[in-house]
Order: sequence, then C-alpha cells, then structure tokens
Amino acid sequence: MVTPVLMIAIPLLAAFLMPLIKKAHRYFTFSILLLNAILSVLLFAKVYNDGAIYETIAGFSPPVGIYLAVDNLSALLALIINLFATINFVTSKKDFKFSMLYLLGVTGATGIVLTGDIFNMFVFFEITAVASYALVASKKDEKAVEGSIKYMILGSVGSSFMLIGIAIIYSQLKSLNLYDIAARISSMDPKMMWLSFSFLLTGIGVEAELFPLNGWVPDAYEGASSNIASFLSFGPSKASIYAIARLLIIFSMSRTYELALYVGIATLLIGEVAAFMQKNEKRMLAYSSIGQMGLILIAFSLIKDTSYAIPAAFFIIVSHASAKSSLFLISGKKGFGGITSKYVGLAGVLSLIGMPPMAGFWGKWYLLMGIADEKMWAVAAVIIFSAVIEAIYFARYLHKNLGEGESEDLGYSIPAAVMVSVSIVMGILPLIYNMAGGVLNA
Amino acid sequence: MVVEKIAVIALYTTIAMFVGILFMGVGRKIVARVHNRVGPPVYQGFIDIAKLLTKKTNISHGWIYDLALLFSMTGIMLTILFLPIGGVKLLSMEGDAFLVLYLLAIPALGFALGAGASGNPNAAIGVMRALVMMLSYELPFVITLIALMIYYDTSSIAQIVEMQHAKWAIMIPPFVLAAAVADMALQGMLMEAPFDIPTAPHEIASGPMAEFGGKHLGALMIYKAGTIVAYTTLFVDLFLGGGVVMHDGSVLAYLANFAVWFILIFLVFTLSLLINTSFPRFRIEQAFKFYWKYEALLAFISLIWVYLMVIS
Amino acid sequence: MLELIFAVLLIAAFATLFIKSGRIAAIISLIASAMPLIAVMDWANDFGIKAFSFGVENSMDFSIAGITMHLSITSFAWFFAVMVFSLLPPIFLFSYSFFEKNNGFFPFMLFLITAVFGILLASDFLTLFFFWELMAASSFILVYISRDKKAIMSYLAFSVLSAVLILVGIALLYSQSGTLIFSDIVLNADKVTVSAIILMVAGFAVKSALMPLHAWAPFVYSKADEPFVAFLSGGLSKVGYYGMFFMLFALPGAKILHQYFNSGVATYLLAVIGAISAFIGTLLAFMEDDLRKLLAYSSIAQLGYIAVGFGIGSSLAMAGALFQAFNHAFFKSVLFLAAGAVAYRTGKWKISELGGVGYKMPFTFMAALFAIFALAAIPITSGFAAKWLLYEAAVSNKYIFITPIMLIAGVGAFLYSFRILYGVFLGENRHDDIKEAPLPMIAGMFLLVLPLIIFLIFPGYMLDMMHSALVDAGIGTISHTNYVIRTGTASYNTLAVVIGMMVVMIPAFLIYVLRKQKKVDFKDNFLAGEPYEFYGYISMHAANNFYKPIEDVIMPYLRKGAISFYTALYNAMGRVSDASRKIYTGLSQDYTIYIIIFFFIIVGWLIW
Amino acid sequence: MGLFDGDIMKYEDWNKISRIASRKSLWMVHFCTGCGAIELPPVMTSRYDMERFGMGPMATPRQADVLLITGYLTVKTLKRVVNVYEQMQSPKYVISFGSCPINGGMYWDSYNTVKRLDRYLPVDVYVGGCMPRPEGVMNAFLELMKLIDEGKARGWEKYQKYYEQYKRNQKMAFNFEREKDEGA
Repeated sequence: MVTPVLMIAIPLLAAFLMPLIKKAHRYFTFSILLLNAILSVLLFAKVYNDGAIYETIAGFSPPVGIYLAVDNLSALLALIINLFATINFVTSKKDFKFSMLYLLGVTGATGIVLTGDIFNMFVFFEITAVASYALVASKKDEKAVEGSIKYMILGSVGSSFMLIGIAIIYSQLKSLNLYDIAARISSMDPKMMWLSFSFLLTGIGVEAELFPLNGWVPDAYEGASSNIASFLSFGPSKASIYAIARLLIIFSMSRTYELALYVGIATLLIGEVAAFMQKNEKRMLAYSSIGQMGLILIAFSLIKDTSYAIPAAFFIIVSHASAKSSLFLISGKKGFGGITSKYVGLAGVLSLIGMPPMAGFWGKWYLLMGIADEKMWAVAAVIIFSAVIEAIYFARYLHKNLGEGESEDLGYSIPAAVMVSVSIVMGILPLIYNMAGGVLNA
Repeated sequence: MVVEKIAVIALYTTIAMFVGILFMGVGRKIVARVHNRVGPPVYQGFIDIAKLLTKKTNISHGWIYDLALLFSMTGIMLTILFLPIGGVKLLSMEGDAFLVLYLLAIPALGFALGAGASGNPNAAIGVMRALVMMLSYELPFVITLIALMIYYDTSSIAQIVEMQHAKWAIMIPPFVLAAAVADMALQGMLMEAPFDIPTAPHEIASGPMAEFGGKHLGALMIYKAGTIVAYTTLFVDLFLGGGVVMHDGSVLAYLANFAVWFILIFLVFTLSLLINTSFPRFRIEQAFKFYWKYEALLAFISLIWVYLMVIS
Repeated sequence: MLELIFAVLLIAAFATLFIKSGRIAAIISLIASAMPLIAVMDWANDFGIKAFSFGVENSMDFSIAGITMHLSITSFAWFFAVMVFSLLPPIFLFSYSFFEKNNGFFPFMLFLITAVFGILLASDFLTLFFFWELMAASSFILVYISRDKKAIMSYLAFSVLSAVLILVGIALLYSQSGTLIFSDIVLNADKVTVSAIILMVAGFAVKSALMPLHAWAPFVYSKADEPFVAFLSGGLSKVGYYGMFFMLFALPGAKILHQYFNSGVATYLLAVIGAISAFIGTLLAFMEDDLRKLLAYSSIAQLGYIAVGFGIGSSLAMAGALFQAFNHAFFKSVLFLAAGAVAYRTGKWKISELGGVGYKMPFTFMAALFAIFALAAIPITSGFAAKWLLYEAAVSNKYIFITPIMLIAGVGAFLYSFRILYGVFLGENRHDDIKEAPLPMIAGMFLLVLPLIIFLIFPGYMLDMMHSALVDAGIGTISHTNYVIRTGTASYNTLAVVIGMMVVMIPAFLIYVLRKQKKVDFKDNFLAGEPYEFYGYISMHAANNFYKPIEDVIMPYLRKGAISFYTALYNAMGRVSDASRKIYTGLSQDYTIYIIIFFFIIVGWLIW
Repeated sequence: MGLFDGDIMKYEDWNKISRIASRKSLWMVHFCTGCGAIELPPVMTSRYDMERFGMGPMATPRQADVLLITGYLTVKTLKRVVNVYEQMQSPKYVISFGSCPINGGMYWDSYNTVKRLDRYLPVDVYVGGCMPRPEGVMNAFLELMKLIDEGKARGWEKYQKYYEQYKRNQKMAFNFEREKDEGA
C-alpha cells in the first residue's frame, strides 16, 4: 500500500499546484509535509517488518527504468527529513513561493535518500540544490544574496562534476542503476572507475560540505534565515552525505574508504578548528556542521570493516540533524530569552558533544567502538582533540547566550524543542540500534 | 595498671614541666652571662608564672580566646607523653614520630585560634609568621626524620631510641649532617634567633601573645616551657640515643638515664641559646629561603646518603 | 526495588523541574535522596556489617532491545556509595534554606544522583560510561546555572576530555578482550591494554582534580552554588577515585602495569603526581583570597593524598587512601556549606572583606572549626588516622621523595586552615547586623560533622567498613582493633591519645575553670596605646595579602602553572583557528579552485 | 570560683604569695612617653642590669605590671597613657620619672602639658630629678618592690575606688584639649 513513490510524487505535485492555492498555502504545505511524514513512518514500519523495498516506476525493469530502493537506513533518513521538515515549516511566515521552494527542497532531499538510480539521484540533487539556492536568498538582504550566489556557483560546479562522473559510468557500463553498477563495477577500466569516482565524490562533496569543497557553507548559513539554515542542516546535507555513503558502498574499494577517511578527518579538523574562535554565532554553527559532517564521513568510511559504522553514522546524523537544526532555529536572538530556548540550547549542545541521554552519546560510543575494532588510534586521537575543541567553543556559545535578552519567541523555540527532543528520544531508546543494524547492503 | 600508668604520666609531665620552667630561668641566666650581666635567678620562671597565675584581674575575648589556654597547655603535655624521656616510654609505644609531629600542631593551632580571637592585628601577623616559620623549618626537619626512619626501618621514636643502644645516630656519618640540619630546625622550633621574628616584641608587640595577659599568659608560659622540653627531647631522642646509657632496667639505670637525658637536653638547649645570642634576626622570607634552599638541600643529601646505605 | 529507586529519583527529578519554589523542591529532593541511602544501608549486610534489611536486591539487569545494562553492587562500590550518598540528605537539608527559588539546582542534582548511583552499580563498561556521561552532563548544567564563563568553559572542556579519554580506553580494552562485562574481562600485559588503563585512569583523574588536570576546579568551585560544590568536592571527586580504584585494583590494572613495565614505575608516578598535587595545591590554597578558591585548592591538595595511596597500593596505603576519601567527603562538604552559609548571610566571598563572622554565627563556626581540625589532621580528629596511614605506607616503602612532600603539604594545611579561621570567622568584628544561619543549614552541617566525630576515637570502625572492599580487590587489610591501628613498624592508639589528653588536661582545665575574668569588647584591644575609635576608618583586620612575604618567594616558581599552560594553549589554538579561517576567503573563484585542486589530488592519489 | 579569691585558700595567704611573686617579677610596659626613656637602656644593660630583680621590658600592657611615665606628658599623650594603663592587668603600678609629672617641671607654664600626673593616674613611686640618673631609677624600682612587699603599693586599688573622680579629671583635660582644637 505505502510506496516510496508517493513520498516523492505527492510533494512534487503539491509544489506545482502551489500557485493555484495562494491563500491557504501554508496550511496546504504543512498538511502535505505532515502527510509525507506519516507516509514515511508507515514506510519505515513496512520496511522494518518486510525488508527492503525495490520498486520500479512505469514498468521498466531495473537496468533501464527509474528505480527506487528503500532499506531501513534510508527509510529512517526519509522519516527524519520529512519529520523535521514538517516541524521546521511551522516557523515559516513567507509567501507561497517560499512554500513551493520548500516543498521542492524536501522532495529533492527525500528523493536522494530513496532513489536507487544514479541519474535520478542527480536530478533530485538538482531539485534540492536549486530550491536551496532560492531559499537561502529568500531573506532578501545583502548577506543572504551573497550566500545564495556563492552556494549557487559552487553548487553548479559540483553538479557538473557529478554529471561528468555519471556520464563516465554510463559510457562504461551502460547502466544507471546503483545495484547494477555495484555488481559490475569491477569490470570497469580501473582508470575510468577512479576518474568517475573522483568526479562523483567531488560533485556530491560540495553539497555534503566536505573540505575543501565547502566554501559556500559559512556564507550561506550566515545569510539564510534561521529556519532555512536549520533546513539546510537536516535536509540537503544529510541526504548528500548519505549519497556519499552509497557511493562508497558501490565502489567498495579499500582505497576509496581510505580516501573517505582522510577527507573526513580533514573536514572534521578544519571545521572544528575554524569554529573554535569564530565569534559570529551562525558561522560558528556552520563550521561546527562541517566538523560534524567530517565525523559522519569517518563513520561511513568504516562501513566495510565494522558493523558499528552504520549505527555510529546514524546516531551522529540524528543527533546533528536534530540538535544543529534546533540551535539554528533559536539562533539570531540576543541570548536565550526564556526557559525553553535555554533548555533547547543546552540539550542541543549536550547532544552534539555526545552526552547522554542524547543520540550523540550513542554516536560517539559506536564510532569509538568501531575505531577500536579497526585499531586506528590516530583517528581516535583526532576525535579526542576535536571533541575537546568542540566542547570549548560550545561552552562559550552557551555562556554568550545566557543573557536575558529579548523575550522568547515561542514560535521558534517550541519547534526547536520538538526537534531536539527527537535526539533525546533516540538517545533514551537505543532500540534503533537493532533496526539500523545490518542494512544498506547492496 | 591503668592507675599506675596514669600516675607515672602525671609524674613525668610534672617533672618535664618543672624542667622546662627551670630551663626558662637558666636560659635567661645564660643569656645574661653572655651579655656580661648578672641575670635573674635560675628559678625566675617559677616566679613569673606564679605572678601571672595570681594576677587579680583577667580579660577575655570570648570562648575561643579561652580555648587557647586549654589547647596549648594540654597539647604540649600530650606531646611529651609520646616522647621517650630518658628511655622511659610513657605512651610512646602507642604512637610514632608522625603523631608527635602532628601533636605539636595542637598547641600551635590552639594558640593561633586564641590569637585570632583576640582580634589584634599584631597577633594575626605574628601567627602568620609563626605558621610560615613552621612551614619553613618542617621541610628540612621531616627530611632528616625520614632519613632516620628509613635507616632504622621504623617510624616509632621509642624504637629509634632502642636501636641506638649500640651506637647513637650522630655517630653515623650521614646523621652528623642530618643532626646539624635538625639543630638549625630546632632553632626555628624554639623561636630563638635568628628565627625569632614571629614573636618580635618591638616590631609586632610580641605577635600572637599581644593580647594575652594574666592567667592566660601564665598558661602560655607553661606551654613555652613545655616546648623547650619537647623539642630538645625530640632532638635528643632522634640523634643522641634519648640519653639512654644503661639498659638493665634497674633503679640505678633509670636514674642514670634520666640524668644523662637532662644533661643532653640542657646541652642542646644551651647550644640553641648560644646561637640565639650571637645572631640578629632573619626576616621571614629570608628564614624561609634559608630553610628551603640550604637546609633542605643538606637534609636531602643526608637522606639520599642514608637511602644508598640502606639499599646496598 | 532497585528499579523503584531509579524510578523515584527520575520522577522526583522531572517533578522538581517544574516546581518554582525552592522549599518544596528541597523537601522532594530530600525524600528522593534518601532512597539510594536506604539501599546502601541495606547492602551493608552483604559486606559483613550488621544493619537493617529492607530487601533491596543487589543486582539488576536492565535491557532494551539489543543493549543490556548490568547493574550490581560490589564491596568497593559500596564503600564509595556510603560516603557519597550519606552526603546528600544533609546537603538537601541545607539547600532548603539556601534556595528560595528553584533555579534548576534540584532537578539536575537528582539526575546527578541517579547517574552516580548508576556508576557505582555498573558492572559493564557501557553502563559505566553511560552513567558517567549522564553525570558529566547533569553536573555541567549545574555549573551552567552559575553563569560564569571560565567555569562553564573549563568544566565542559575537561568533562569532555575525561569522557573521551575513558571512551577511548574502553574501546581499547574492548578491542583486546572482546567484552564489556567486568567479570568476563581478562587482561594481558600488552601495549594496548596498558595504554587503555593509563587513558582511563587519566580520564577518571579529571573528575578527581588531580594536578595537571585540575584546571577546572578553582573556577567551578568558586562560582557554582555551594550545595552543589559541596557535593562536587565531597562526592563527585570520590566517584572519580572510584573509577581509578576500579581500574587499578578491581580489574586489576596495577598488576598489569607492574607486569608490563617490570616495575612499579607507573603506579609510582601516580603517587608522585598525587604528592605534587597535594604540595602545590596547598601552596596555592593559602595564597588565595577568595574563600571558595581557597577551598578548591585545598580540595585539590587533599584529594592528592588519595592518589598517593592508590599509587603506593599497599594495604596500608589503600586503607589510608579510602579513609582519607571518606574524611574528605565530609569535612570538605561541611566547609563548602559553611562558606555558603556565610555568604548567605553576608554576601561576601573575599576573605579580606569578611572577618568576625564567628562571633555572630557561632554554630556555623563550630561546624567549620571541627571540619578544619579534621582537614588539618589534628590527632584528636579522624583526619589524622587517614594521613597517618598514608605516611606510614610511604615511609615503610622507603619513598624518599613522596614522604617529605606529603608531610610538608600537611604542614601547609595549617596555613590555610588559619586563613579560614582567622580571616572569616575571627578577627575584627565587622558584621554587626548579621544573624546565625537558619536552622536547616546548621542541622545539615552538623549532620555532616557527625561521622567525623564517630570515627575520631574508633578508626577501627572505618577499617571494618572498608575491610571487604580491600579484600575483594586483593589488597588485604591491616591489623587493627576498634581504636588501635598496627602496622609493621608502628602503631597508633587513639584511646591512648584521648586518655593521655584527659590526664594532662587537668592542670590546664583547672586554670581554665578557676580563672576569673572580665569579658572585654573587641574594641578594647592593644593598638600601641591608640583607642580603637581612632582607627575607625582603617581596617584592623590583617587579611589583605596575608601570606605576602612567602608569596613573594614562592609565586615566581608557580606562576607558570597548569592554568597558565592551558590558557596559553587556548590562545595558541585561537591563533590556529583564526589562521585556519583564512582558508575561507569568501571568494567564489577561490572556492572553485579548491574544488578543482581537490579533484586533481584525489584523482592523482587514486590512479597513481 | 574562688581558689584565688579566698574560698579555698585564705585571701591573705594567697595575697602574700602574689605579692612575693610580683615583687620579684616586675614587667614594665615598653611605652616611653618622654625624654626619661633614655635612662632606661643603661638600667637594662650590663652596668645596672635590672633583670637581676626579674624585671624586664614587655611588649604590650596586657602582659605588663609596671607603667613607666618617663617624663612630661602632653594632653594628647595622656589619652594614650590612660588607655594603656586601663589595659594592664591588676595588680599594676605606676612609676613616674623626673619632675615633669610631679609639677610640670620646665614645662610649668606650657599650655599643653599635664602638670600633675596623680590627678589622672595613681602613682606609686616618684623619681625626682631632671632627669633622674640610672641609680635613681634603680632605687625607685627597689622602693616599689619594698612597697609591694609591704602591701603599700595600692595605686591600682585607689584607681578602682576613685574611678569616677579620675575619669572626671581625665575628661576635663581632654575636653580642654578639644575646646582648644575647636577654637583654633
């Protein structure tokens, strides 16, 4: 009954219907997002009970047709993206164009997660990216436009790299299906294979905020309004890091994993170190996001070797999506105005630095266990270092926001509280460990 | 048994206090002779204490101020119980050198409490100097103490005394150095020049004692007498075999040991007085530097020497 | 029953989160905090001590899909539990008066208690680490309430450092032995295990404020709410030492270290660090003017002794260390609470601004006085027995470096004790308008003084209490009766001290009783003949730069301490951070070039 | 409680011990008010050596038994002297040096000196001369000892008995000074 197609089709359709429903566009969009979130819950339940769903569209069989593949992790990610999108949309106060773009962005991010076809993935990338450029610019001040333009330039460079990568693969294997590619990747000319991998990694890496492809990140996050910054941190970035994980699994060579590990470490270090002295709150959070993306990439780079990698990555994604999004939502005020935003800030920070009862704790636990499995002590040292750095600047962030400031804007802080409570729920019920275990095998 | 023990304790503390008060007079006599004066009679200490205890009026600054009296007298007598006097072990088998070190702090702390409660700023400054002086001289002193403990493999003073039956510690080369260090530490403990700045009368109006008068001061003088006996006995026990010359347990041995102990503490006290009369005062930080730089170094050399001797 | 205790604690925590009044929250917390204490009392029967039985089971497995948390009480955890949980009801009693409004102290304190209960009960590493982190998080929020920048930053940074060190240590151990359950772990003397042990001990040492990792303590202790600081110094630091005890003796890490290094060098190093901690902490303590900072450094110093005991590791030393831990838990809590009571009435922290409080708050002063006697290890208090055991242990092992340092630190304790006594409670009577602290505060402080009095004459009771802990950890106990402790080389008889004291007290007591005296005002004081009124405009309280002469000598050597090292590190890191942000030039063309360079690098790396 | 007041021991007996002890142990307060103080060092040091008699200087009035008024007293100094005297513990004695405390001496017409000390403090022994020589000072000490021995040095009891009068006199002197200050 529940099919993944609906989750892409409904919002896409709704987005195009938007100009017709100008008046009630906010309620309409919200109900669509809510529907999508409910669908994703049902989808997750189905996938959890019956195993992965592979679905073709319009009757073409796999190597040729559009193809959706949903396993536990991608269903969960879709759930998170749609759930947070629903909560986040509550804060929107803009016109129908905004709602339309927002729906498109969510569609794209969901599509990236659910698709099983590399070209589709590219298309969804484009959808979410273009929507994001416009969303960043929707604040309509100088900084927003600047951020948007930088984002757009780099995003389009990235897209072209990605497209070239896809072209190389297609020229070699005559296939766009991810599973098909994964099965036949060894038959490729090695040089072509490496070349295509490099193009794809570079292309997706721009969206996934990997160093040094992430030049747009601080400007775009700083320029965007708080709810869009929040959207960026749970939507496109999480979807694209998931795409990188799929890429790694497809190419599944020890060199690619090694490369991912190095890129992850570099991203982690640069992100955390840059955030350390950053006084501007939103930029600091943006740099911190970069660091967290590095951490997620490190976790993904261990997929092949240890079963702890996926839960680690999953918990860090949940922790980061919920905590960072809520922090972005309550940012931009002069301090935590009231009790809600104070506790949201605290919970968010504690989740990010990995303290229970938040999801971040389990992320840190599984990541370190995975690293111990691999005996990569240098990585452990890097993580110790970055954790301490992170603790210091987040402590400063918390202290800076202590002022009584303006009175609390409950319109922002309650959605933020709901978001951060997701992290707490995930932390308290580590039963997700079982659900996330043993998924994502091609 | 217990009654007997208590009687012996009472007897010995009385004797020790008697000796201490006597030494105060003798000390003044000796100093006077060095100054080419006649000096007071040797029993002057008794007269002074009698006068102070028979004063007609007394002031008090509250109950903590009064505690000083109780603490200082009790503390010093208690310390004497834990020191072998002429080889007689009162309670010294029930405690050891660490206990003695800390027991010596009871009167000091009580005294400091009383001085603090008096509210006199001079008293507070005096206590500060006394405490800093304590910190200063304790370092070289504990190092020499540890040297002894390691050499004799015991921390009990009674056993250290017993083990010196054959040969006094001071006859062993490293302990000559240690004894010299400990003697300078003794100078600080007794607050004799050059380390008498805590109670400098002209400078801070005799420091901690500034507000004490009458019976309180009388009790403090008894305490002072006690410190003379306690510290010199400690020195004699540690380095000079506790004055034990006969070991057969006869009455004669008791008397002889007691006599030798008396002579030895008198000599140690006289040495300290002679140093006292020949030197001006150190400032407090000079004293601190003296003890922690030179004295501690010498003490540590002797400790390492002993350590090497024990190990080989 | 055990679930019930956790449930009550958590429900109370959530309930107090929504209660505005500090009074009601304090009562709820008081009742909730009695729950773990009941369990602890109950478990006493398991470890050879007669007590009431309430039928609390001593182990529990808590399991949700895939993850099982094993909880069970061990003898050494029980010993630490006794000291930690007996602190809590008095502290909450104190808080009843201290907090008019509930500022978040009560709920997070209850979370903290839950976490500590979990840590002490944990019997696998996941549980241990989970509750350790919960403790770090809730105590961080309690620090956060203080609103002080340095406290918040240093506490979070060091908490995370400790957590990550422990986590890496656990990961290393796990990679070696493949299990997280304590009883299944078999250790070998190899490089990984040894580094795991060292990392974890370092991680636990952060919470115990051991010297190079102590930098958070002065800031946090001096800024957070007093009842919390009392628990932080009294209770949480002991949890850190519980971790160390567990690693070194229960696992047993110390043996592994001995095997690996072929000598006791690693544990000796721990003892040296502890001794230096005691020494430098003492020096810094008596030069401090802020009462709470003074107590913080004093805590660092007193906790250093415990590390010395752990480092030496003989039965004598361990008995001393545990005894010292127990004493410190109580006397330092009393001192912090007394500081809180003084601040509650006067609103001042600087010793140079206080003075004469003891005349107006005699009961607070008496509680503090007793605690200070225990702290300075005056032989008629229980504080001495602990230090005596440690000194004996050090000397009988012929540690020529540690012993004098420990002893001189013990002497230094008199210096800062006097600083508190004189600077805060005695001296010039400057506070005419204050009253004695409220009754609950005094009751709380005196309840905490009570154990110190019990173990005064009967240190044997304490040794009985730690008996099964030491035996279970394979250390062995020392021979003792109720009031005599015997070591190979000496003995300490508290009864002899007390009886001897009573005998020699007679003459002093006679003079004391028979003195006829006139009580005079503070103003009737010898000031070189000047009447006090003439000095009305000058403070007669000698408390500014009290130890200035010695400070001038010592400070040049201590200026480059750990805190300045961390500050320099922070600044250097800040410069690196500023430099690293130069990468983000803000120019799209630069970023595009980065992309292209990145592409060529990975292509090159992958293909060649 | 009465051990020292006659409940247990007869007051006179106790008093006798007290007198004997305090005669042989006179501690003087180190408070030099005038030029006569210069005569004290010879008395203390080896030539005359007052420590023979158990005498010695003490740092504070709390510890001392004898107050030496070594020369003239201004009104301003008198205030301090009275303060010091009142801080001393009984029994306490006053010795006045030279002619100034007796009748003003060479300052007989000064507006600012105290002409007759015994209006303000009970003086036990006067030493005449301007200044008295050390022998005189020694003699005064011996005289004081004799008086104590005979129980005649009762200045402190007099001060207690006529406290009001002494206070009134002192107050007059101080007030004179204050009025003068205000007038100037």
